[in-house]
Amino acid sequence: MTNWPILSVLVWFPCLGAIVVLLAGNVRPHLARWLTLAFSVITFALSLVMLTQYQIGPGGFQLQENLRWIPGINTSYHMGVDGIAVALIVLTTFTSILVIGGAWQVIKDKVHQYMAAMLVLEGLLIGVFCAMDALLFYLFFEAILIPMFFLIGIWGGPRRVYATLKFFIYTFFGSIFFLVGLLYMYHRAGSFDLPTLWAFPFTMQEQSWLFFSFLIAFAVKTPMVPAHTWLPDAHVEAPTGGSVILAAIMLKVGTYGFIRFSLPIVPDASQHFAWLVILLSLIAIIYIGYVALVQLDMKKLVAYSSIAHMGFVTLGLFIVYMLARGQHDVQTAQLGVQGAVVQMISHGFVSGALFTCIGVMYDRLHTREIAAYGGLAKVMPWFAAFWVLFAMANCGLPGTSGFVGEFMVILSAFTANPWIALFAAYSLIIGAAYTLWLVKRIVWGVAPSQQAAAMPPMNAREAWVLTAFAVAVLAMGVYPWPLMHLMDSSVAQLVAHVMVTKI
Amino acid sequence: MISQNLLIVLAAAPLVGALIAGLLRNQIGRAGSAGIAIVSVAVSFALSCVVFYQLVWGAAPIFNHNVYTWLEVGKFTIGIGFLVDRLTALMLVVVTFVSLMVHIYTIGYMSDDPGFQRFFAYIALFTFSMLMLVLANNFLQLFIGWELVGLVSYLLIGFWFERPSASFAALKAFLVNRVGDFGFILGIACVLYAFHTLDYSAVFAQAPDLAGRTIEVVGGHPWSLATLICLLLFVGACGKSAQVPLHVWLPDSMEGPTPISALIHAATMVTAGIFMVARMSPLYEMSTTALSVVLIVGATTAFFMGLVGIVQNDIKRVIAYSTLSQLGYMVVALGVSAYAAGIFHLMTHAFFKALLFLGAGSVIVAMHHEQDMRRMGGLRKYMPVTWITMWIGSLALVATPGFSGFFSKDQIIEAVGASHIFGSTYAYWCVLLGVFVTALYSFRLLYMTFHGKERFKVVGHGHGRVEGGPHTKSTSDDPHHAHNPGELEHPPKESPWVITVPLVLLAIPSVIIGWFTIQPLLYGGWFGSAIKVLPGHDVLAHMAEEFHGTVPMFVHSFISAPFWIMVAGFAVATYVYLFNPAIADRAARMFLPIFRMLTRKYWVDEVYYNLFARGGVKLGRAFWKGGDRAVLDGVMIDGSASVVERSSRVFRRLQTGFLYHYAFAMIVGLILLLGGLWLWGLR
Amino acid sequence: MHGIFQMVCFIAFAAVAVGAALAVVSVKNTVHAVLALVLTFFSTACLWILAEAEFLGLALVVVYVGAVMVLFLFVVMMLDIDLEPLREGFTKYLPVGIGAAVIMLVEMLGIIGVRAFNVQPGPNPAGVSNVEWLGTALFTHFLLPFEIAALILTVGLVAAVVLALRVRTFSKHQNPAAQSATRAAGRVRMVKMATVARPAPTSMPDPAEEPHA
Amino acid sequence: MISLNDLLVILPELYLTAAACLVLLFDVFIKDDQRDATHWVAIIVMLVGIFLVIHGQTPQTVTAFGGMFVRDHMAEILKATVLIATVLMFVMARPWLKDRQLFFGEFYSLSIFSVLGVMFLVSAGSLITVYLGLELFALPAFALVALNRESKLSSEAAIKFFVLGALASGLLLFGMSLIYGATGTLDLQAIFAAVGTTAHPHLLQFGLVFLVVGIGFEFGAVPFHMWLPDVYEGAPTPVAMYISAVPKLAAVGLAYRLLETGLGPLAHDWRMMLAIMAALSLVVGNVVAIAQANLKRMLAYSTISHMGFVFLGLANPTPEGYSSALFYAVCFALMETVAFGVILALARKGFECEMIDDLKGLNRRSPWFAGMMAISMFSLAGIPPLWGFAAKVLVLKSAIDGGMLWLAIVAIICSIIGLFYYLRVVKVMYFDVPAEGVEPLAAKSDFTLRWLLSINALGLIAMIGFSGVLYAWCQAAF
Amino acid sequence: MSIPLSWYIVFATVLFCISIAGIFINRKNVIVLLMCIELMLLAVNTNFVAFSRFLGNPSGQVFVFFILTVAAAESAIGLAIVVLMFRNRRTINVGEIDSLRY
Repeated sequence: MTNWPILSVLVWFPCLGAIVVLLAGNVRPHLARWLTLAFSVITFALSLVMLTQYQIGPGGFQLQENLRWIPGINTSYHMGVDGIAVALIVLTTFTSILVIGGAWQVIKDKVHQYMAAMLVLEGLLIGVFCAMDALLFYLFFEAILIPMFFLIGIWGGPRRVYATLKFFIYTFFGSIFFLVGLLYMYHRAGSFDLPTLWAFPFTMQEQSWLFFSFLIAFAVKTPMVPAHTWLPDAHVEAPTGGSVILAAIMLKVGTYGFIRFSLPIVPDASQHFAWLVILLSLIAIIYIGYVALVQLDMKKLVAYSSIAHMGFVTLGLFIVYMLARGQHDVQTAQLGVQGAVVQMISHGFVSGALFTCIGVMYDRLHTREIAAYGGLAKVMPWFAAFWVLFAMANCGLPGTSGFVGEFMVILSAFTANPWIALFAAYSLIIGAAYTLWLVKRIVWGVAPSQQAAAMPPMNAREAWVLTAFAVAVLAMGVYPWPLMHLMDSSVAQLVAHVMVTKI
Repeated sequence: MISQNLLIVLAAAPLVGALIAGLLRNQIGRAGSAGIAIVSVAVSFALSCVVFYQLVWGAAPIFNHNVYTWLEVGKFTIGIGFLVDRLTALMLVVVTFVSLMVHIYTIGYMSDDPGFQRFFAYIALFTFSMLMLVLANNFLQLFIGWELVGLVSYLLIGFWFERPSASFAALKAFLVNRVGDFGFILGIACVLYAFHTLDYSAVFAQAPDLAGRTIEVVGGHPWSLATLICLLLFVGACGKSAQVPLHVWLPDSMEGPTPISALIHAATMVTAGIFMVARMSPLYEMSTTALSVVLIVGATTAFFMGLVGIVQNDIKRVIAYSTLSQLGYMVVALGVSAYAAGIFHLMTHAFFKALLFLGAGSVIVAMHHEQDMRRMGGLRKYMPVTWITMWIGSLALVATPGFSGFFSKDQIIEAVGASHIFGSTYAYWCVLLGVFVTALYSFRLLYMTFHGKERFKVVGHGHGRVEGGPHTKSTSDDPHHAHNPGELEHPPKESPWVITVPLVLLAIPSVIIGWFTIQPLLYGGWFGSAIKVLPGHDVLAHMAEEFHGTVPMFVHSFISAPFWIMVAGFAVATYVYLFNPAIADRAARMFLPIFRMLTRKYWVDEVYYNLFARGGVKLGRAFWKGGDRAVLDGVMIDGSASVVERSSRVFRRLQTGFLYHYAFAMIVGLILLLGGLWLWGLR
Repeated sequence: MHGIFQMVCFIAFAAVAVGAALAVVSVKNTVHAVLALVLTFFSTACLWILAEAEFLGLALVVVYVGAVMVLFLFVVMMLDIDLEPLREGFTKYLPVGIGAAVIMLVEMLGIIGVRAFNVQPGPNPAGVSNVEWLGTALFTHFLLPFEIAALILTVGLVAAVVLALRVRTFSKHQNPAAQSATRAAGRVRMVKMATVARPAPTSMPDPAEEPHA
Repeated sequence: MISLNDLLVILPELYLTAAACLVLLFDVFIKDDQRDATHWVAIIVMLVGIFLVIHGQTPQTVTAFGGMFVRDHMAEILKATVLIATVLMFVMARPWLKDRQLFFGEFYSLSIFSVLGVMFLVSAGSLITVYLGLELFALPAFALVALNRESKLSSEAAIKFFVLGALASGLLLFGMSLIYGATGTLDLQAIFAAVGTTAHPHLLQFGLVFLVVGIGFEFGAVPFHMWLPDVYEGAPTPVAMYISAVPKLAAVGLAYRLLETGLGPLAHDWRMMLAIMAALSLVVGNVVAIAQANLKRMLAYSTISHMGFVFLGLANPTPEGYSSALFYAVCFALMETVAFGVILALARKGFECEMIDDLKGLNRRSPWFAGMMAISMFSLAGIPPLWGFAAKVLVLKSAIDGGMLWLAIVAIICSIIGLFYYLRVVKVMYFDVPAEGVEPLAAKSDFTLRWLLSINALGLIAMIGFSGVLYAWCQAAF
Repeated sequence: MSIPLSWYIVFATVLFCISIAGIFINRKNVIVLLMCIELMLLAVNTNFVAFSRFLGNPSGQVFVFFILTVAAAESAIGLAIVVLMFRNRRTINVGEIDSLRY
């Protein structure tokens, strides 16, 4: 163990980088790019250092930092990570590098601002995963909106203003109720410190209200049906990098919130209303699957598929009660939670990769219409190979990361209730249908136009970014054990905590 | 003792081959790709033989170890590992052998296709996937292999991706397979529920405990857990082995290059379902209901899909329907607990059906990628090797006594006859009539292709052959395809050695393998613990009492019903298709409804397409436009925003700009506060 | 007897004051309104004196009637106001206004509970005149407010001067920057005159006739 | 009897009184083209005032002049903030005033007098000092609003402000008279003591309503808010900036002095009234702001809604509630200075950067100022990690602690609505391109303005980290 | 027996209500508004005087003294603003002062 506050460094180093990049100014875009890359690579290296410092065996929250922040309301700058957070932080730093690489020459206007926004976003996202104080969590949770708002609004597509306002207000709508919930908890427990709140015995009625305040916030962020309509718009209008970050990491913030708040703080209400979340998750899987099927815009399609995939995460998290409490099957409950977390990480890679792919295509033809493309396999064979790989990962093919989480969740869902598993497993069909139909239309067949037939091949930068994604996707699919091992004790502790009723 | 490293090399060699052939395809060139793929598969084949030898004659114990941990949750782990028993070993040999043959054959078949290297990468990858499936020692790995072979199948069916029909067929195949996998994964989940483990050995050890265990899926109706598991798993088998009602993808999969049809859609992948059920025999034995379902589905497929084969004109489709029908036979065998018979038929079928497909491929190459049998005829004089090997394959297929197919299929029919479980009578009639049907379409194919008049013209442009089949719509701008169907640029000729050698090599086992394998496989308890049959179901044990060796069986067959039915089929086919083709048309007209039903494949495709594909799209559009756009976005999001905006426009009017209104507002506020105080607040 | 006389006086002055106050808000002519206000002040001053607040009563007359009201009159007369349109809408809103006023009155009287204050005045501080009484308080206890009030008066002075002074004698300056920033185009419009009469005037404007921008 | 000690207690006020007169006189002897000297003198005067206020702070409450004047921690915080806000206004106003030939010395002296009024007001220990402080604040403010004598809007705003302000102070006075009648004293602490024993509780409650109305007016809470948008729009921008920041701080002091120090035992009554006003302010302010095209007017409605938030804190009559309200008011004042500072910085001769559409494409032309404005907008909207967030959390917390969960929910729903217009400003600056033919505006590079504005804006970010310190101060004040 | 306090209070209240009604009934000119304000202050002062008298406490009357002072300053500023407005707009009609609205 070292004494230096590595988590704070992880959070604030990118933010510092953002300032440096901003100072680099608009006149030297290349300097801004390289600086940003350097900062993000160093951040990634730092996150690996953190990974090594994290001791897997004991689990729990490690590398804690605790500084007084607003003593008047008992809130502090309390950071700490468990296995789940470590995994998500590494995902964040890794993806950030790829996003920055992906935007290298694509962003031509106000490069320094774009890069700064990305770095700030990275820092804030890491902050979300580190926070062990409810208010601090909320601070990062909300602050994410600002850089994202600019990313979509400045560098986005034609309807970017509508999309970004919708995104901002929608998510703000959700989280503000969360804030009230937090304040209410403080009112009762007298602290914002998460460990205190985890231990605090809220009554059932309180838990119910708190549960819904959490649910609104995280359901919007995740997003769950019916609070999902901001996502397709935001994705469609966002620049590639924005989409990638949004899909790969920001959505996880919502489900991470479930893990940190809903499950441990209000376990009894969560148990009581688990049916609701499960129902919404299943609706997300099936309803959204059908909606994704008929999209004409690639990004929209992938965005909808993200919603469906996040349905697995919420499903995996909330069947834990049926298993752990209903059937006292801790093992399978852990399987479900573990599956949900794995799905979060996997979806980060897969959706990030898919959006990167779409970005590569968009840079060439400047349209996201599915109908404008075709015959990629002939025009850009290597790129098509990546496409197929990520598409397969998206529909959960074994050997890719997309499979692992879904598999675990379905498995544990069956034990909870076969019908849940039945509907969840329907994603095998509908997910394959929309993904592969997309692949059929754009990868196979022939190019529909001269321009589509003359798209230049991938350049080295694109190839590297996609390769990195591909390696991640495959590595996680072939050998997911290290990841699971990393999170296992934390998940076990979570499930153990969840099993104990508070009332 | 089987070494783990040996197994790793065995399994991984094709993967390495695939990766090299695929990723370095431009660096190592066509020859390099083909070479590396073939070498890698050859290594696998050799090692498979070693394993087979060690296990069968070397008295090596069953190998069951994990290579690495794949999943860890608490104390619950699932690994990637190998289970090698005799069932595995047999499958290994069959798979790698057929695969090797197909690899070699491919050199000739795909010789001038631009996707040559890609093709090798795919088939090597397929071999790897199939080996993973076969070698699995747990359900997870089984499922991984199961889906991976599906992936490669998808890629290969859509190999000629510029053809719309190919990419459509690929999509269809994958989706239908996914329906099967849907059931399969639920079955695995159910296994986990029942046993808290996914390890074969642990599950099978606990399998007897299943008896009497129930699960309440629908409230108040306890279902037998064993039945549920078996049926769910069987859904997967239906998908992969193309059993009714999930058979629709297999005929369409003929859009892929012919070697693929031989390797994947005849010999190996489609038999994965059979293998799986055989592997799960300890579970299936626990549920008679499930076995009945398996039996009925298999019998239905065996007969009715065979019927469709009679009216097909595409040479590959005929064989495809034949495959469906033969898979039905295997499933029937499983249904009557004659797992060994199923596996036996799987093996023989692998050889002769691969042979038939490769033969058909040879014909297609010769016909410049013409597949319609109505434009063939009289080919025997152009390509004798193909002609003879095709005959051998067909004879094996129709169960001519002495050929490999005879031993396997005859035993299945007998086993069905011996069985007494629910549906066995229906199944018996199906398999029996199926023999007639098989003979009919098999000989029809031979006659239409190799005998009779030549129904093609040689025009002779002098151009080389190009990639893509005749119904390539997308490449119609290509001048090579400008000529009419049925016209060839130069006369057909026998295929090169890389094609004929595999034909010959496959023809040999097609003829002889039954002679010396039936005894051990079916009656010798050869599979040992790999296949478990409850004494009550054990029809093979029953039959064993009447089995006195291959020669008596051969002799006896000439007085058995299947033989004469086959002969009848042969006679009808010979008369109709060789001597009096007009009768066929007349019959078609006479039984028009039936004929149409068969040509339209019982309208299953149409129903599925309209119900699921179009219906799904319609449903999706309704959800999207009605749900997301109208209700959620339109009413709730934009609606509330516009309400706020409108009320903003109304409320701002309160600020009239007149001082007296401002003062009045203040006074009204004062009055209201005073009134409120007066009404509620006074103490 | 003395008390009854006081009561009669109170009622009389109060009635005059209220009547005059009503006149202030209702008469048409502003000058009349100012005069009515003067009357109100007078009557009220008398009421204050009845309450033995002699100093304030007199101060009211001196300060208000003498100074403030004169200021009002001065302004009213200085501003040459057209009276006619000012009456518009008066009767239209009258019921609303009266209604609100009456409701307020009822509420106020209702809540205060007038009967509760049917009390008699306490004794005057013995031997101290109202002025002395007031003065002592003002310059001892209320010294700080007194100073603040002085500040307020200063502010009133300064503010009134700043606002109302028409021409700041000491601010008759030119802005050289503004002067040098002017350009000819802003001042002079060059118009090109046709030297010969055109045979057919067209509706199309001659671009040359466009002002230089 | 007064002693030297009394004078020491009011030293900052005493100093500022002298300084105001000094500035007034100084300006008389200054030539027009040397008016910058007045500017700098005024700023120095204010800085010294800040020093005196902060340096002279005492841990315990000190009274002077027989309880007329109270110097406590709350007063010190408010005074310091008011002075800081005024310094900011002075600095940011100069270019604007110069461009419009409004660069008078009286601007400074009147402002200082007004500030002085606020200082007396927040330190008031008696109804008389409350009233006089209020008037000393208000009268110069009326004049300042009318400062631009050629402007029709300016004089219209002034007359509205004046009439309504006078009406409000009349109502306040009426309430004071009733309270005096009920308790027999003007001293706030004495009133507090007398509330329990009074023979006329109804009179007291009745007076309370009038006081609340007066307070509501000072805050600009609905329905006593009508003056606010018109004054913001009509007043010269620096004055609007002053009006947006200073009276709110004064009002917090006013409310605390009258309601808590004086009528604390009636908290049950007045907190409901404040809550109702808070709810109305939140709804009306946020909803109406959406439809505004004028930036200053939009800020006015946003101010109304923010006053609702301050009431959220006040409606919980505990030290926590007051401290959160104080915190909010301080924070709000410093957020408003940024918003108005950018407006001032962007205005040029003959061009007021008043309409929201004037900001179109600001990020292209002047990214730094766009950034400042964005910070202030996000802060006003209460988005972390900006200071406004901390303030919002604190008031919401105290509302919930005070058992007014419903009010907190109204507040958050309204803040969602409020997000629309804050984001619209950001959207216009960052996502829109200027209309064809519109002359692009570039921020003028007045050195002090630019730097002070930057410090102010960046402070909004930095303060989230130091919220604990400030909140501790605010807590210590009650 | 002397004049009871309640009479003064009623009188002051009536005066107060008249003045307030005057403010918002008035559609005439701004000066009348200023006069109404003076009227209102008069009512307040009456209250203070009466209470002071009946409580025997000088503070109320001192307050009145200050109110009178302030009111004078206030009307000076008010009238200055009115004059200013008249110069700018040539009208002091309250019904015409609505440039700032909505």
